[in-house]
Amino acid sequence: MRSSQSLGMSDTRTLASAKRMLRKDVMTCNKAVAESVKLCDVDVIAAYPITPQTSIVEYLAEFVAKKEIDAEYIKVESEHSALSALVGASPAGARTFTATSSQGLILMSEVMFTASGMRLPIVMANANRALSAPLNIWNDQQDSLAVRDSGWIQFYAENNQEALDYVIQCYKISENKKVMLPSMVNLDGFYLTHTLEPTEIPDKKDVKKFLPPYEPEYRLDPESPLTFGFFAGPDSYQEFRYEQQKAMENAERVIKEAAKDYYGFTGRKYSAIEEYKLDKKDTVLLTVGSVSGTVKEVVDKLEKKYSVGVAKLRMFRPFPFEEIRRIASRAKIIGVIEKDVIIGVNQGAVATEIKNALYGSKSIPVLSFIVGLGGRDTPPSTVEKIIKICENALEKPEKESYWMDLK
Amino acid sequence: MREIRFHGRGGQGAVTAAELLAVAAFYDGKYSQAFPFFGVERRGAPVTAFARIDDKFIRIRSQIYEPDYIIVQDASLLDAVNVSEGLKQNGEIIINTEKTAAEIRPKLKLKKEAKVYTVNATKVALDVLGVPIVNTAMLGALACATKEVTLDSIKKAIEKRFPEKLAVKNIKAVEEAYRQMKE
Amino acid sequence: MIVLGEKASYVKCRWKCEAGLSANRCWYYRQHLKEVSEEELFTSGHRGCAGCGNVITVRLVLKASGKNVVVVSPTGCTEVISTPYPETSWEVPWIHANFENAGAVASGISDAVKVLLRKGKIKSKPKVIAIAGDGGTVDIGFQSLSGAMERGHDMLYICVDNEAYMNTGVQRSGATPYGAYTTTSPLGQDTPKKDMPAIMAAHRIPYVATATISLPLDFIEKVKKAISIEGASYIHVLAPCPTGWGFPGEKTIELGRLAVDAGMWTLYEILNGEFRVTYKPTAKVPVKEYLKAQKRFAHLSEETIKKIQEDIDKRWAEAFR
Amino acid sequence: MKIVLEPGTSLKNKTGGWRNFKPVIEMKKCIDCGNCWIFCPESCIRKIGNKYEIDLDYCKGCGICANECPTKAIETVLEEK
Repeated sequence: MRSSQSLGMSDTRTLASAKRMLRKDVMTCNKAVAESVKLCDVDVIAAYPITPQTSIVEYLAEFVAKKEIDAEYIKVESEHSALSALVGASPAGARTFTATSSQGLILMSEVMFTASGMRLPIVMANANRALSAPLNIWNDQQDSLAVRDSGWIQFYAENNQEALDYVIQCYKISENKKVMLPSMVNLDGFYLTHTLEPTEIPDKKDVKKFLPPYEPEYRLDPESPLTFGFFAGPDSYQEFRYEQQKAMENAERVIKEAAKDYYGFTGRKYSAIEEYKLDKKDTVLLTVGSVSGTVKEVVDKLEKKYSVGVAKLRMFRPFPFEEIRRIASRAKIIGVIEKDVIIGVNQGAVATEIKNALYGSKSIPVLSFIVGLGGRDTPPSTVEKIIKICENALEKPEKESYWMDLK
Repeated sequence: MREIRFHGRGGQGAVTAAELLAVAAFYDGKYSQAFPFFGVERRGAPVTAFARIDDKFIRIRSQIYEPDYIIVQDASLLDAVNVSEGLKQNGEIIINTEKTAAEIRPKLKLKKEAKVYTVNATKVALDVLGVPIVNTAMLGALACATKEVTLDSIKKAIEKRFPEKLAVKNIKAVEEAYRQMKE
Repeated sequence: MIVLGEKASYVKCRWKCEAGLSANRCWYYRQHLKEVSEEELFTSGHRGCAGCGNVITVRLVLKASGKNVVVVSPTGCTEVISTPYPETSWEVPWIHANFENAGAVASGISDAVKVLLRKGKIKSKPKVIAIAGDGGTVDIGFQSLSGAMERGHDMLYICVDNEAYMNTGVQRSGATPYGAYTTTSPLGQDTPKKDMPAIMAAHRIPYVATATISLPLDFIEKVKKAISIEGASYIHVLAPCPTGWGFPGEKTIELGRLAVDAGMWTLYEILNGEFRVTYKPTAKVPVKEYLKAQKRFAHLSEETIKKIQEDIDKRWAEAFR
Repeated sequence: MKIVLEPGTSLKNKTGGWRNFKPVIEMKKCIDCGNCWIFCPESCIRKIGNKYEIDLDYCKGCGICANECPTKAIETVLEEK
């Protein structure tokens, strides 16, 4: 049985599509992201092109030029300025969007902390791509995981539909007065950004109802001349960070509420973790992003042979500690499949976070499988190997981390 | 699920062909997926693109290693790339060449169940489009050889993708290649 | 209002009073100063040094602009002294983000205002003014400023030039003049001051000007002019820093005047490509007088001073042809 | 904690305590030119009619006003401590 969350399910679609005509089309993820921005009544877009994000900004430029989006599109001279422009536009009262990837994200990273610290509900799409050096334009998730501590909400999409749906939900979440944190939607470079597949575009009216116009609590307004981005000394800085942490905790609840509302008009259900064939399984393969689909296929193929299911991590910030503990409580081993590595730790960032979540609760082995760095393909055969390693480790894990397909 | 791999050279529209195929399959009421494998190479270098067609949503995201169908947009690639690598036992390979299938087969290291089709798509393209861009013609050949997509849906996909004048010509190329394959 | 343009009385006024000839003898100067807004949009209680030239700059800018503005400041003295939580000295909307992005932040505000007005989400249109130090302008903020100017957002960028990184304790910047001591140019700056207004003019924006706080009417007039112009404009204002330059706080205004009179700093504007000197000193003061008034030049040899004077003579001849 | 600051709140910070010297205006010498007012970095010289008043709560005693006064109407004297 397939999960009700996964796309393409007739049972989930009938609910919504029976009621109204939904627009469905075949498109790349970059197009889907641009379409979602169009639905969100964005006021200011500032972006700089970078492979594999570029077609997002090309589509947006076209939409703005054709007046399909009534927004100002600032063609900035760098990613740093892209986010900086939004750090100006957002407190001026604008709903804002940017998109980037890899080096661009890292160049932005200074301003990412600023945007979160100033509590600006900026939304960004990041086309996950490896970091230099060596220079590489292909997919992995080292870029977004490197900015995991910047105070941004982070979602990871498995497919084009999820990317589109997340962008819309992100505005709802970020602009919630209890949250007021920026958020980013991560889409795997090429594996999603350049992949055409059927994607449903929600009805504009529904989105408008779901996402009312942005009404900031404070605005850069001569009528009420407030100071933004002030200087805070040792006697107050720590409190501002604490409030960001609280806001991130609030986000967990707000994310659930947004998902519920979103389900109401799309029939697509979102949760922090998508569970796929997890019931009474020894091995949990924990996945992030587009590789999840491949893993599910392999699990389908091998389900008679192995006791294995999939937990797809949809959001990394806030981190769903409770859900991880619940999943772990029913499993015997967790294999984390992720496209990044913390150099010096020899594990992925997600694996270390899972261990963090399990500290003090049920202790089961957590294995870190490092795959797909710099765009190396993760074929079903690699997933099969991972399942076998996990199965063997049920007795006694040999080691904690595995660099898969290392030449 | 059907998996299709396209081999071309940069600038010949292999990625567009994969995308058009996915769109056409969608118009046929199926689920589909198309994605490129981009190198840093520019115009002229060998390029690979992939497409998948299925009755349910396609979740797998890896490259295609064991295709059901292979499209070779340029026979000169045979010397540079092992185009038939991984082709399923009874898979089909469609090659743009003046030669006959029998003539070209020895160059391909194929299992004996595999089928080879040839079409002179370059000639079709030159006749109809005036330029040697064969991607749409090869789709016509694919539609004829495999019956995985309908000709109508390919035409619809082309109409959506190209400006009218160009669409008309490309549809002609598709039809012409389809007709030639039939013969 | 100060009358812009070529009115004889006004020209006479500027040529005499602002040269530092006694204000009590010039009726025009007093009249014009009376026309300057009394409203204080930058309040007392800030943490600037006694005699701070930056703060005088901010006050003059806000007196020229009035309330209907949004001010952006990058990291620097101005930001740090004016907004330590939970207090602020600003009576206008103000925002700080980072050190190097005032140009970009201002672009974002400017375009947000544009689109929100168009969509009817806001009613009035404030002018966006960036007030940045020389480090945040000629060095680390150069790229974002260049991008903003090139894109031509409706904004005014003001560089408050005190010729070094004063916020971190006097390190050299691209705006530090030749010969000046800073903690990172201990033997004296060995390169000429970056000609930032000329670089800005090369962006072909409608308005570029230089100014100094020591000639407030000239400065205020330029700010007003820049604000009235739709599009990107740039004003580079010399603001002496008693702490960084090494002179007593009461001499801040005097030093700015000396810089102009000695030809270290020329006041001009470039309006739609047309260059115009806005102020010619009545008498040329030897540069030595300017240099010797500051500790940062105390180490200069007679030979170096001569070299600086020669350089000035050349520029003077060009400027006041 | 609010993420914005209310305007003009630095008035709470009375910087007069920074001062070693304080300015004293000799009113009969004042010609109402406005120099002291326009140049004051503390925004603490106010016009009262055609006279000027220095708010010593904020004056840091920099002495610019005295230095720029064309009639030497302002004198700086040692602050009594």
